[in-house]
Amino acid sequence: MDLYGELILDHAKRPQHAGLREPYDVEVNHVNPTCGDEISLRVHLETVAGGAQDGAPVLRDVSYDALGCSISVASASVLAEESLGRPVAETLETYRHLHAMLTSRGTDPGDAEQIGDAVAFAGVAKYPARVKCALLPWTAYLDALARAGADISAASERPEGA
Amino acid sequence: MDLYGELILDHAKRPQHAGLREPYDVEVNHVNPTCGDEISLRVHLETVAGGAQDGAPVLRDVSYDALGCSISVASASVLAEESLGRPVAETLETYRHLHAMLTSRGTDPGDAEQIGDAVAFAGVAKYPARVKCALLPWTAYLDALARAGADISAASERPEGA
Amino acid sequence: MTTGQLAAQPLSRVEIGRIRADFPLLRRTVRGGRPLVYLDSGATSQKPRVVLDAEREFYERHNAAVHRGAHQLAEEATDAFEGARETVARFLGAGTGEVVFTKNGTEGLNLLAYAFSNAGAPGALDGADDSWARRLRLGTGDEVVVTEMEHHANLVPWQELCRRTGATLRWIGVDDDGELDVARLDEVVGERTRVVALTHVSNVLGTVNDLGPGSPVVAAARAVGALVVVDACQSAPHLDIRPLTAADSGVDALVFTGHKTLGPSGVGVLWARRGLLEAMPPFLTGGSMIEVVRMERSTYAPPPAKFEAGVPMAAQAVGLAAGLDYLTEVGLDRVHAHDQQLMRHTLDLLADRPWLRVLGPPDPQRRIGAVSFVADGVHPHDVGQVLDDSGVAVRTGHHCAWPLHRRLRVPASTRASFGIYTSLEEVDTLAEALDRVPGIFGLAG
Amino acid sequence: MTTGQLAAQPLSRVEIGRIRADFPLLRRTVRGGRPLVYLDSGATSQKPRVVLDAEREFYERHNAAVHRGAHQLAEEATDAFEGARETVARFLGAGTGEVVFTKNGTEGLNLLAYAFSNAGAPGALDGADDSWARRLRLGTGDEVVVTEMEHHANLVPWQELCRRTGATLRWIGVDDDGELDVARLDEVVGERTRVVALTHVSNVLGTVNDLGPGSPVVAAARAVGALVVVDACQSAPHLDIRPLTAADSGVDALVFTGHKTLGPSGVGVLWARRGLLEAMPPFLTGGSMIEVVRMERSTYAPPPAKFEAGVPMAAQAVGLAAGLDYLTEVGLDRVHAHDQQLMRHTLDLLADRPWLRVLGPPDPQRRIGAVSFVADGVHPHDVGQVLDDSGVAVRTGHHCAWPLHRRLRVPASTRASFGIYTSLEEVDTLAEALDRVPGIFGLAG
Ligand SMILES: Cc1ncc(COP(=O)(O)O)c(C=O)c1O
Ligand SMILES: Cc1ncc(COP(=O)(O)O)c(C=O)c1O
Ligand code: FES
Ligand code: FES
Repeated sequence: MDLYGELILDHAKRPQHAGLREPYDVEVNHVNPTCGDEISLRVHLETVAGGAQDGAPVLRDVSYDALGCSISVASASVLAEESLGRPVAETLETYRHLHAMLTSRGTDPGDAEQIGDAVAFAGVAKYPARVKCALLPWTAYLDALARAGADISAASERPEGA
Repeated sequence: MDLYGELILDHAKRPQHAGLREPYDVEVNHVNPTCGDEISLRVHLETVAGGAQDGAPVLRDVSYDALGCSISVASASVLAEESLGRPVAETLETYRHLHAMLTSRGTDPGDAEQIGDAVAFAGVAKYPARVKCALLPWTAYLDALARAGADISAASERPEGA
Repeated sequence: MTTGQLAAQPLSRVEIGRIRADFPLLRRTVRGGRPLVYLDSGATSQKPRVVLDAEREFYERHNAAVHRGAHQLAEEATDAFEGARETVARFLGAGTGEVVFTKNGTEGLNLLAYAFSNAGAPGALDGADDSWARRLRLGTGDEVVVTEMEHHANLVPWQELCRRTGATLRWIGVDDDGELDVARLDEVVGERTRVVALTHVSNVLGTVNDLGPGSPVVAAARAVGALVVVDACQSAPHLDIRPLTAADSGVDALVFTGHKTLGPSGVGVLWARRGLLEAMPPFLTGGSMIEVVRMERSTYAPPPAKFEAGVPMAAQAVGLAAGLDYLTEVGLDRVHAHDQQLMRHTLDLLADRPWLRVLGPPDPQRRIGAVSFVADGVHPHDVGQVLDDSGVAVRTGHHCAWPLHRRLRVPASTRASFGIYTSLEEVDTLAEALDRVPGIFGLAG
Repeated sequence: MTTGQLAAQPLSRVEIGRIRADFPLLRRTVRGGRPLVYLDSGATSQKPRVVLDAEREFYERHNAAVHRGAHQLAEEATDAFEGARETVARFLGAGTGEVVFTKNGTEGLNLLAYAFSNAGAPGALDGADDSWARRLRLGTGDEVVVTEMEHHANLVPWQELCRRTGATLRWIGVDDDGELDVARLDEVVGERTRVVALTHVSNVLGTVNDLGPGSPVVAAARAVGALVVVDACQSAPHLDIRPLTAADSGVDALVFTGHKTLGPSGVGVLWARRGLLEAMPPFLTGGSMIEVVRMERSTYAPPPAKFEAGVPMAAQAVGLAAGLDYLTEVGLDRVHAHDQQLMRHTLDLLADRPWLRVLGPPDPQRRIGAVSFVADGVHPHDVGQVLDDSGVAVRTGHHCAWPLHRRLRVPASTRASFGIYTSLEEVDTLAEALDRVPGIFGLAG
């Protein structure tokens, strides 16, 4: 089954950076109504002082408690791994590319340069009912960012080169 | 057109015993909701005293104001002509035979012995949407009888020989 | 709107012939072998083969409960259903999130009416955007406005809403020509008006109510912040209704029904502004419209799902989409031009028969799709029966617009109504069949 | 009921083969050419060819707006629609005047729930027989009872009814085996209970709730004069439900849905006692359900018309009738015996796999149509995905019964459900496909 690659199964079994941690700015709880799965997710942002990035937020911590299928748990794990410590703007860029790949119905194979381990979810695009699973942690993440006051408008732009 | 026999057209143009008259016991107003046509109908009953029919009601007068299609107006006219002055029980008998004919979809040609001029409505049975037209005055009549205290249970019995 | 569309060519004889060949039922004969002349499309349209094929293909290849289930068929069925929503959205010039599937036009109008009474239940507007939510609050002293030409489907639900909430029903009158009495609008629409619900096209008279830019009714409603609800059941099959959903149209919600628009029975469409749908409390509740369900309390999905409880009529939605595509492929400008040609021809032929009286505006350009008339001295149902005997199918009665008939001082009427497949020759047959009436009923014909 | 029906023979291999040949979709292949194994009939059933043909025949030969119009097609369409009502009435063992067509099961349950809140509007019960009317009055302090195993369609409408009226929702609990906790019934059903709404068969567990003579739930409801509403969506395709409508059954209203009962989507059925339907105020209002309409006020037709506003889903009703006839021709006793055989086989095969846990009663005779299970350590959706990859279509999630899953302390489950066309071999394929799960997800299989 092309859906359950080793990377996904590994992340699902041993989710990275799991567990809800302190300190945090905002905690959100998101549910997938079709299956009842849930994720609680916290973000902790810090603002860069000085330099070209002056005032831009950085993701100091993202922690979560995910109750769900292998796809959603693995996706939360990859989210944390790919995003932790990075400027928020870059994580939004990752989201945009990931979203484009997931909703491409398989025509966009994804690019590891842009989305790192998240390319493992390329197979999900062929199963529309599972796209929601992979997106659940990301939707929670965007919501948490917005509530923490970050500008997430870039998330809805079309990704470059798409 | 087999529907509009001469007898029906005559009755429709010159409805017999039309107009609301005094004295009366009860007046009812019935509407056909699909077309909006209406009939107001009055009955005046008298009770036979003595003899074999002692206590049985007789239709002393039936008067009406019918606003409707040729079938319904003609039916009201025939109702009045066939029923006026007769024992209520006999008019119920007429009704039962007429009802059986009208709802037979054309298999029951009707019998002039039993329903008199109402046999002219035999053609109506082939047009289910018009059966309501022919029945409208009769339904009003039954309702008026019931409100006037007459026993109309015989109306829902199956007609003899049917 | 009307003038622009008139530039299009009416359908040619050959085109109509080609279209007719797509509608299997039109080959029927009736009443002892007479070819069917179907002039009752205002009641329900016939269906082109593509609609029937689309439904059947869905059942034979993709049938599954949509939005439920993790298997391939469920994916395919969901895609088909959501694809149908996209087609409807395109037909309306709207977003898919603004398109709700209902069972018919009537359900859509009831759904809107219940939104006002349900909004009054405790907590029903919690979290709703107040700019929309406050427009849903309705109570004693508030007013609901309809018109005297409404189909019962756009009248009775508002009467019942007033019964539930204590609001008062008011209405815009109709003049002798069957036009809305807009001169006296300010006596009807006022500060307490919360909603103005009116039809785009009268199902009896064919009158096209002005809902375009500068429409007096829409302007009056907007001036007092009342929601504008449009019944587009009769216009959708004949007119491009996209202007009504344009951002600045002033229309807030609109309803049409599948079975009059070349689609199957059992499916209708409600369109409303996204913000309104978000603020409106749910109507039918159950599966597929929820977010979280607990025994104590449930929360609801965003629209359109919020208004589509239960397994939906997926096959019918797919069929409707095929029907709408059929209409747009012919082109709604040409469909409208065709209708105008039929209208002129019909009015001409009826005018030749002085014993007939046409209801509604004499100007064919003011009308769409339907002509109702009365023969003085002969009941409309008797007229219809003679036509039926000639193979001509029309509707008789009050056509679910009883107050309008009362206003025009006729108990009922006979209505001929058109579809995309109606030919000029069919109107000729109508006229010939009508000529039997004076003889049968002894009129001076 | 159950024991009597078990006397019938299950369907033979040859019979099932013959039945399968009647269902075009079952010839589908999925996921790269695998034969489809459709074990999701609890979500929606597939349709036999006779159903599709009946619908198409209606559209191609008789399509017209029913109950409207004076022409031959309108007569034929009305006959077809009312004929369908007769078939449904026969299927239910009820009178045609007690059969209301709805769009799905959900609408039927909402219609009933709204009857209670609409009954509170001024004048809504005028003229209604008081023995029924007083049972529709619901206010603060009154109670509505459901169960913890309800489908959302028989839970959320009652929650919303309570919101609208101020009544309190109470529920009969479920024990660890998925059986109703009837021992504590008297703590739930009491003097203030106005309605008890419960499912005949759980759509998750297949549990058959006892609604026959001596049913504790029905008896408790009757004792306090509460109306009994039964959700028969899951039982209608598998069981003879006529005992529920018998004069002395104690059941007052019942709902089932067409698309699970071999019929098309877009049609459902509400049955209720004639007196109740007469007392209930209308729900959806508009055309065809009226008696007299004036701008000021309208009066309504007797049931069932009162509850069928607008142009109805005539073609779908005709299709459903063909589906019900198909079921009764096979014989519901044999359909039930067939289901029992599948149930035993499925439970046996699942019991052989200790890494799976079946939800609900272990006794196959207590169950109908559906088996839900969980694999500890693997999410139900992942299980379902592996099955899908093997061509086996099941449903995963909470199956619109979220509170039940919470009660059984599982977030979700995987459900295999059966239809008249399901074969024992398909259950074997399910078991084989399940055996891939431990390997893929690294369980000790
Ligand atoms: C037990 C039960 N009740 C109600 C329903 C609702 O039926 P529908 O979705 O057709 O409205 C379903 C199925 O979805 C069901 O299984
Ligand atoms: C103007 C108008 N509004 C509403 C309706 C109701 O549509 P439906 O019967 O499909 O619910 C109709 C047709 O019946 C109509 O002509
Ligand atoms: S199945 Fe629930 S998130 Fe994947
Ligand atoms: S048409 Fe109205 S009674 Fe005949």
